[in-house]
Amino acid sequence: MSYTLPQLMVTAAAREIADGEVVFVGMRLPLLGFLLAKSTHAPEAVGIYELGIVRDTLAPEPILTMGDLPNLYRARWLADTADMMGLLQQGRVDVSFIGGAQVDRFGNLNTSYIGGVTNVTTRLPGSGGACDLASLAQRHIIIMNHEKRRFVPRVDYITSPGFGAGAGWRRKVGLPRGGPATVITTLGVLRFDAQSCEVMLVSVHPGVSVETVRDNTGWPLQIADQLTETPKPTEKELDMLQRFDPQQYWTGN
Amino acid sequence: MSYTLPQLMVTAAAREIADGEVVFVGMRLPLLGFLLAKSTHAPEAVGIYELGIVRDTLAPEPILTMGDLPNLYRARWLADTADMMGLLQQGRVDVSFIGGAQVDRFGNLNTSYIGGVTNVTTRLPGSGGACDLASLAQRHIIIMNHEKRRFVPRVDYITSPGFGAGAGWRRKVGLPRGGPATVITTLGVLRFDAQSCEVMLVSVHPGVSVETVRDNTGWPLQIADQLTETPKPTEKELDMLQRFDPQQYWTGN
Amino acid sequence: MPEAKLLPLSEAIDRFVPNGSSIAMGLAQETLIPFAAGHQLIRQNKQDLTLIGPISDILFDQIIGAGCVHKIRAAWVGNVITGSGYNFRRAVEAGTLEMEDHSNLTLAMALRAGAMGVPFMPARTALGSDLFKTNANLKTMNCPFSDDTLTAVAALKPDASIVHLQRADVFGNAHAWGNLGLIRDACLASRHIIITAEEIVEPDVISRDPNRVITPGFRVSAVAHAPWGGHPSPVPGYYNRDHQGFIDYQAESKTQETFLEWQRQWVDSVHSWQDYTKLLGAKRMADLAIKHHDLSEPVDYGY
Amino acid sequence: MPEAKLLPLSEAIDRFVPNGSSIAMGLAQETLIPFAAGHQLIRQNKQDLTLIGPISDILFDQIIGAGCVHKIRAAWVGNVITGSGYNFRRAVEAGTLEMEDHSNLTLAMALRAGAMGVPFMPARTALGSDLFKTNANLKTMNCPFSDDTLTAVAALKPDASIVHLQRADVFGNAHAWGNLGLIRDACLASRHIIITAEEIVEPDVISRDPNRVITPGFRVSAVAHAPWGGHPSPVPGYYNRDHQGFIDYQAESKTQETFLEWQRQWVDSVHSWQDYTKLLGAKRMADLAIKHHDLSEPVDYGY
Repeated sequence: MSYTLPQLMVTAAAREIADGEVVFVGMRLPLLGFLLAKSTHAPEAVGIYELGIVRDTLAPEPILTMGDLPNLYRARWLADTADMMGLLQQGRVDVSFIGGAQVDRFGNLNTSYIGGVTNVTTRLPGSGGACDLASLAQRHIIIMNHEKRRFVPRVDYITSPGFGAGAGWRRKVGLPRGGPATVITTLGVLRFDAQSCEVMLVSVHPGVSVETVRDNTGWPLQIADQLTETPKPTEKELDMLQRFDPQQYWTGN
Repeated sequence: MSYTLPQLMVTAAAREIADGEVVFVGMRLPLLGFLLAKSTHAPEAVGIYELGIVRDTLAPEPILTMGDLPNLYRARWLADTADMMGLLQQGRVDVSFIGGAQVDRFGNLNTSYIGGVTNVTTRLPGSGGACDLASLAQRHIIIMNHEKRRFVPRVDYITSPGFGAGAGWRRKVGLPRGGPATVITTLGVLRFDAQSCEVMLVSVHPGVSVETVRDNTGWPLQIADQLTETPKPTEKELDMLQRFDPQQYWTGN
Repeated sequence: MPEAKLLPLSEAIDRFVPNGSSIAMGLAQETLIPFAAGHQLIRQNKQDLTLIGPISDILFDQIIGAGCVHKIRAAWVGNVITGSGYNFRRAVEAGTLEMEDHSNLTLAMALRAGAMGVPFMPARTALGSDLFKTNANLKTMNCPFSDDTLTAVAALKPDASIVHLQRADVFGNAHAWGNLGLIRDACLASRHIIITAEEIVEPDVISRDPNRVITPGFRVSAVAHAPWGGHPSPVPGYYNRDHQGFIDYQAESKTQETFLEWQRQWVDSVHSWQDYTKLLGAKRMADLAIKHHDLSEPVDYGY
Repeated sequence: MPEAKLLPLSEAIDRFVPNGSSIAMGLAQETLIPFAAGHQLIRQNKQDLTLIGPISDILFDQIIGAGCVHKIRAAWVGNVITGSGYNFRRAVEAGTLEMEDHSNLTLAMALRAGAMGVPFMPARTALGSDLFKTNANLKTMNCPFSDDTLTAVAALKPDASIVHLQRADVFGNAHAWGNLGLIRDACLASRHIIITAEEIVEPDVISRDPNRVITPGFRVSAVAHAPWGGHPSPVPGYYNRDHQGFIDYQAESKTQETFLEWQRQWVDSVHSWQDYTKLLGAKRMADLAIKHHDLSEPVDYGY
């Protein structure tokens, strides 16, 4: 069964969603991850979209982004962004997804300023809702490319707080809950150590070596004792993804 | 032309509304006052009702209270109480109306606790939106029975702030604007001195003497230099009132 | 498929409103007041309730009179067209009812804070008033930017919001229209949401207009079918306000004795919505019916 | 009769958006983006604008590229399906654009504070983040009740909100449906509200459904008729998202030179909505049209 790297990543993202969970769905791959989870192991998951949509059924046609009209059709609720943010801020969102351009060992994300605000080398689009999801969901999942320039010891700017400077930091700054649970990259899957809050590699994608992952990480990466291989997408999962992204706009190679 | 005392009071209330003003309409007599103003000299007045209604046309049938369905029919906007309160808190309401059970020389109103909170002799319904209207409208009009037990030197409890202890008080406590402009009673009309913020009699209703007003006021009441007689309702005004309150539920004797 | 949540009203109240609950009701002030659900609280002889609402018209007075209430957090309790609520007066004057006085704005902000998941909301109202005397959930504060004096209103998170609406499906998705008062924020702020509805409809009647949905269905605990469940308050699209019901209640609640008689007739002897409509009678219902219909223009949610 | 507010788009922008204005746009994030009105700002060569919005998709990038913008107060500026907004990048990296970074939640609360008439709103987001570095309108504070650390967000009161909606009457009463983003609070917070609408309809089409009204008409300054005024963003009930328009724009905005070519073709040479639809062409419009209609069930506002 052949599959693409984005298909593998979307499949890994989908598996992070348990049935019945309330999911704050982001743009791009997470959008597909939610649809895949809904159509496989998590049919009762509820999706919240920051632009003001709650839906618990699949859209009737493939969508490229959350504002596409099929995603509004027979939604459970169309309302204000503030309403969605209220549900999030109350703690009623179990899991959310965020993309990142730069991440560090404590899961802090930068999607704003490479080089920092006083010495901007690259301006990225910014937070959108990412800072809110990272601050307020019960847990959040990060999806990004695994490259050394992106996996840095300390991000240049914290757009979306992870565990900050490590254990106890979130409570100290006043964040009410949450934190990153998983980082799904182009090379593997990483999770956070419950004590140190540092990220560690827990699975490598098929055909990727631990050395490759280490070489593409800007600090000495911790490796889990029980390192596994990321499960490949099943035939059913690939079928579904083909239906959700027929042009492979998001899931092509 | 015969008229009732409530008809005279409603007419006086209506005359407090200038054309084009935004009016936060209360319950009972003010509801009729707004309708009367709309149908006579203030056709462009806009009415805001705290339960979530904005309308700038008359209801198609007589209404007894603002939640009656004819008052919702073809309203300009049906929304949340918070939306109405936002308009009020922003300062976009020119004038509002409040009924009172107890008032003092600085226009403070008590509609909560006769006797105060620790020694309650009579529990009244409370603020509703009255405290908000008195706090936040550009000006507010008070409508009430003129009796000595109601016109007291100092109210037992401030439900709706007037000028507090006198000049400068509203600013001192942090209220952003406003204050009572007029008190329409069963005996006359009173306004507030711009310097001292104390209420004074500016007109007596036809057939009422200044002495009667003084006797029914619990402090030495100031009398305006140019005391007038409250204008009687015109035939047109009475006609209109008859249409708005055909059973004379509110405007009977 | 999501879980069906349609329950008989008695079971919905039994399961989701234990003694000691704090309940938000009467949130649209004069319209859509959940009288049927409130009467069910009385019928089940709930104890130690805290009632939360802006202006509940006479519903709170009834539940107080029946001895179910420990505390009120409200802006106004009475009878909109006749004035005082006599049970409320008696209870406060006797010192048996704990009172937290609000204005409509402070109560709206308390529930909005709950809905938004923040511990308080700022307001510019009530400064200099005596509302602070009975309400520890109001404090003055200074704005961190302008240093203006403000009223901080603590978040209110009711155990349940009970709302009467026009139509719902069995999964908890529901439409409401008319003035909405504090309904939306109260539902979002509450742990449980109990809906009583004039009609139970096919799910697509709701899902074909998601902007009219009052609160997300996944947050709803129970839906009960309750035709005339808002009477004597008006329900847009269904019936007008029964003014006579409110006028009669003034005399009916004047003394504890007359109130108990009212309770016997209108609550204790009623065991279903069918009983209630029988008591109302066909003529009264016909008088209150909508006579001048005015339908909204459809909108298209297609793709 | 209230005053008629229907104006040609050019006159509406001319009268209510002077140079130096702060303008909220793109408030529903991906849908209902007022592209026609934004292009009119470019056509009139407005200067020193402050643009306010959560996620404006590519509209902000276009107005920045045309040299109209002094400052951005936003959560995200880019191209939703291709990533970066190149004009935005160039301007920030060159240091010619002042930036106030928000999250969607902080921007929503800034506008809600404006709408509610309070100087700030509290939130629990962004604590520990670097948003505070470019945003003096965020401060940490302690809750007056719980002592929790919170983010205080200062009120934002735009000079104007420009919103593209489905239908309006000539008096400024308008319906919107679909996801509503920050539209409602932004309109209430703004000094002026400028509406562009797919259709101008008879007043009763609006007044027969007052719950669907987006903001009170008395607050609206101007209404302009602008069919396809949201293209390439989707407008529920009218047309789908034109993905190709966003994909094409990536290449069209890659350099300053290609952008100016885009501007010449899509903005400068367009003088009316008729010009714009001619440029789009019948086939493209047919492709984007709604094909699967799904109408809402009417509700009754009678009495």
